[in-house]
Amino acid sequence: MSKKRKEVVASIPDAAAKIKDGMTIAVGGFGADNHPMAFVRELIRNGRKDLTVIASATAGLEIDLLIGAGCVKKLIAPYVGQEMYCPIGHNLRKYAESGQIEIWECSEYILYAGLFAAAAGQEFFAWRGGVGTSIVELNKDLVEFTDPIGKTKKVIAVPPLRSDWTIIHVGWADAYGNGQHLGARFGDRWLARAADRIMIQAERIVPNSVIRKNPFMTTIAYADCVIEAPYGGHPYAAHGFYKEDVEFIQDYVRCSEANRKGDEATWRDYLKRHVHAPNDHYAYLETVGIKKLLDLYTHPIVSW
Amino acid sequence: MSKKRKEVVASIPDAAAKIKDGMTIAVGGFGADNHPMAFVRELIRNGRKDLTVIASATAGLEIDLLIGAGCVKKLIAPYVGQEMYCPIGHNLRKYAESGQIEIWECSEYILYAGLFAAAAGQEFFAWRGGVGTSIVELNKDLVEFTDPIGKTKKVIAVPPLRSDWTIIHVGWADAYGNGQHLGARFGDRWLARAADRIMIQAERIVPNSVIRKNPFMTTIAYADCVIEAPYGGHPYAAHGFYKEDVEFIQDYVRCSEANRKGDEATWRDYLKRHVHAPNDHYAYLETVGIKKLLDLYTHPIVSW
Amino acid sequence: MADYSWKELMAIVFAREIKDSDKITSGAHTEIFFAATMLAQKTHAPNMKLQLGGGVTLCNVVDVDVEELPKTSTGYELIRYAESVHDHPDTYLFYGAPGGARYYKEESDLREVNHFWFADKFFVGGIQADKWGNTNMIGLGKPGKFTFRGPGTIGINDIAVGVRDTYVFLTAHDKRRLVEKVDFISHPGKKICRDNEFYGGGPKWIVTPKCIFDFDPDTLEARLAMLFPGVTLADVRANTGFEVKTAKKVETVAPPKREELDALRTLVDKTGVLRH
Amino acid sequence: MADYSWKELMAIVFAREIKDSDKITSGAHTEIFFAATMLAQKTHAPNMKLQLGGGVTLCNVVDVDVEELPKTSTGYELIRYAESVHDHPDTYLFYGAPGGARYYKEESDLREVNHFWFADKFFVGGIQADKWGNTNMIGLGKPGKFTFRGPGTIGINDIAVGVRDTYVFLTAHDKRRLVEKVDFISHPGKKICRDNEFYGGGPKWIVTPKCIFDFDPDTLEARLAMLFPGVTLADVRANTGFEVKTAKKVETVAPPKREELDALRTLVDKTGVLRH
Repeated sequence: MSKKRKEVVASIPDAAAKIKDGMTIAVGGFGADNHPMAFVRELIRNGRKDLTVIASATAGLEIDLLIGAGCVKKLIAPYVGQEMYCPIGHNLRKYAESGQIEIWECSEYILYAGLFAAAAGQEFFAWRGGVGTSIVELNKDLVEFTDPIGKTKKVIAVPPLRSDWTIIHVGWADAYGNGQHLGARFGDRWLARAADRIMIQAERIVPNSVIRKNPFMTTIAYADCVIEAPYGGHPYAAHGFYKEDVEFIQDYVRCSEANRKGDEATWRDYLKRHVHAPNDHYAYLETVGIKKLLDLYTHPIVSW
Repeated sequence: MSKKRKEVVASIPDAAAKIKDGMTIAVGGFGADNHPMAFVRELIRNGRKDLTVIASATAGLEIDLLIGAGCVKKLIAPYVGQEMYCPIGHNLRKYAESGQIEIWECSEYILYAGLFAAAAGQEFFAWRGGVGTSIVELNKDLVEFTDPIGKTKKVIAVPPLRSDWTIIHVGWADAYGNGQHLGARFGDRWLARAADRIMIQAERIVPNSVIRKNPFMTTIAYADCVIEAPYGGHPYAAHGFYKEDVEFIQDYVRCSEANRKGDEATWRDYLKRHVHAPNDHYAYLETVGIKKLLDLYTHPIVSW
Repeated sequence: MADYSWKELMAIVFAREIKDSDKITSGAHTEIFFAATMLAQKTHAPNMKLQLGGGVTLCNVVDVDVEELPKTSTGYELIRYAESVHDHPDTYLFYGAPGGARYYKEESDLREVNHFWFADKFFVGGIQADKWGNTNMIGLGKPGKFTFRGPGTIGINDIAVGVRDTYVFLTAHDKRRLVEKVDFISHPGKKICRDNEFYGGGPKWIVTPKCIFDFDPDTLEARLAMLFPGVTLADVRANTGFEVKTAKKVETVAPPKREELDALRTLVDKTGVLRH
Repeated sequence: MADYSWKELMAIVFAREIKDSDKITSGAHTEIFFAATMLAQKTHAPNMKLQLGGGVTLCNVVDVDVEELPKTSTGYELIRYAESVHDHPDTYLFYGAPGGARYYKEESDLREVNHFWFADKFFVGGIQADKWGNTNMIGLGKPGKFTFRGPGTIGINDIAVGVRDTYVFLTAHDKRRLVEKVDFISHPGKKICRDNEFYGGGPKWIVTPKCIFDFDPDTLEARLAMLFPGVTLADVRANTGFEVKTAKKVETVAPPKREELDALRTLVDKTGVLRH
């Protein structure tokens, strides 16, 4: 008598086709970890443009890549760089300094405040951080007002930040859209909660019974679409599976720096080698090589 | 060369002695589950009075017991009752209807909003829920103002709610104050974050290595004091260990109802039997009986 | 005499209301609404998203055996049905509807969004309800002087801001409970929700043991819409503290069908929690 | 030539600043501040509470072997040192000091509170800093026209509201970085913090490869407090874009002691990440 549950698994191309020019997308991960790179590369292959991109609170070069590939019109991000590998994203600099992208100036918690307002269905979120800085001057969507109780201190009203789609890389997910991080969650849950629709890129799709073993570890419930992409975070780390590919990242930094300095050929060649020439995710992995991929192994730390 | 870490374990009497008359305490758990009852009973034995009590978002009869024992001056709670066993706490009714306790009228999220403001160090938290109800009329600490961005909708500014001590019952904790729930966390983490100092009542104290197996399951980090109280949640359930003792709760409901209806002797007898006569936690458990305690067993559901 | 209990009837009536695309959070009266929602998942709404209880267990029981209907909304055993568990305050982080205001339009494409948010339907109790659908859990009397202290508002006011439809549920039908004007408002009715520009529509129904009221879409006042089997309009009028207006056509709620009762008793309530 | 690197010196200088009762969150320049904080836990501050990185791992390494100093602040291996891990936004839920304003008084009994909150100390970077301790991570130029786009403010403005002391850390000392007035403020200096009634005190130090500035308690202006070994006052003046005032007594930072270097190299940085 019982009907069957709907499965939401899609291929990477079918999933990426859901993103249209002009949409607002949020991209999960943090620093050098847990970015949905297979999906990001497919967006670039599709020639997406005019995207508004909500980045993680400490975005890495996944956002710099989207900028450099011409996909981004407006960026909502408190940081784009890669720590010691690359303190400031080179494409961020190139596009911001030439006025080719608009930046919605914010800080980590002003970002979260906007996501919170959206997730909680509120008109705004009141937050003190940012008072006394240039952020309010640079971002006209933020409105300063006075604490209505104490009547003296200044507070910032942050409007809701909502994405059409939020894309999150997780360790594993089931076919119904339940995802579990196997390591740090960073800000992924908040990016997801502010989404109209949620896309999971999973290292692996697992049976629902695996998820139910410890439902406290479920970080994304009922995503709207799930894709399976083993090594889908490369060249970045995926917690619980592999570490970042340092040489690959250094090559990215070199090519993007060349682009900033006017050597567009080097950058175009980078995009060709690592995005356009390999026509799907597995072809991309071939360009990395099996031994290199396997050498990135990290042993499990968390047990459950 | 390295110095040793400080351990924060205390006996139940030593821990309870930290609570002084007039303090604000927050009490964890939810409904019929995970209340720090051994600690609550010790507070009553100590004759604590004039406490301001921040209850969980759906408080059970642990709060009703504190009220009926004369410990409470002011109550911050959106609900006190026990679902089908007792829709409204009888001592809550007795004391509220006679004006013997002050109630800080709130709802679940107005409570959380105040805890959030305290935890995040903000002057207030802005929230729409409660607009159009009697709550703002009944609670003069809440201030209605107009959304500073859209300029039309009404919003409530909720001031910080901070406790001197928050007491949380967890499954296990280590000697350094790291606690892990083995089941639902309810609002415990928010009650703890708004605390000046955190008290953990643990079913069991475990080695630090048990905590480190899955640090994502740590719900309270570095409490200021840890007590061990096996069956310390009785007569309520402790997730991962035992279920609630229905007959015992029904006896409580009967005696507290008698108190509300003017039969104070029955209520005094209840307090004598279950709080004052047994002079410590283990003497209390003797009054329940070993077989009864063991019959409350629940098998584990969550694996890690 | 009917071969079903009143609680069974309620569970089946509410199960019928549930759509496959709904996102639902259970509120008061655990045993009835847990049964209604689990029954819907096991029969016609396998993709309905369901938050059970304050432990914020997101549950799907389509392929899981429900050994015994839960009696409290907070028990450890709920985790057996869960695919995801959250802190209770997190439930309010799920409030914002996908698309914001757009979600609330009839036939919005966003209804089909898969991910959980809070919520299309919520079931609320009350010690009083009035003709506007305002309900009261706070107490009777005046500010500063309760003649009767209620259990408290719980989170119903918070929920009213965003939930599409609430269902007010009273366990008895008399003039003390159904009044012209509630002493205190804990859950605002449809008019207050509209005046304050909430996305949430306020109560869709007031359900009592005798009947179901819905609301006039223009005046936003309660009107008798359905009678439970064996109840008359006169009976409702005699026991209601406000003037009972009626919908164009007052229907009688269809009694449980054999297969509905069978499904309830074999799939969800094997031990007969609702029967007694 | 000194037998230690500049990064090793920095790690040791900051480790000395750390008290056993401190609650610390690491910020910029992972490898130096991870080393400083882990070293402090392993030597004189075993109870210091430590949040490492955006994964919000609350770490204690007193009894844990640090195989290799982490090079990024977000890596999976940090979980090996963790007793508790949180979502990144949760870090801002730990902001409210126990006791509120009372915490910030010198000798407050609340300093000894055990539970983590955010935080006594935070290490911040910058592309510019001025004499007020305002720092800039946003960029150079004017609103609407960046001549140089910085990485962004990260969360330093959020942190400034409540953290007792920030430590501004610049990787080079020249007139482009140390300026009369920053182009944009991402981290407000002490004066702005006081004017806005923040609990947080703003920067305690500005640290460069040449020296350490602290702040005049009355004027809240930066003043030279310590020189690193081998650096002269004239050298600092020649390379600073604002007039260099000095503390009553300008000291020279004590070079690392043998046992400090040994502890750093054997307990925290076995593979020599900071040495090269």
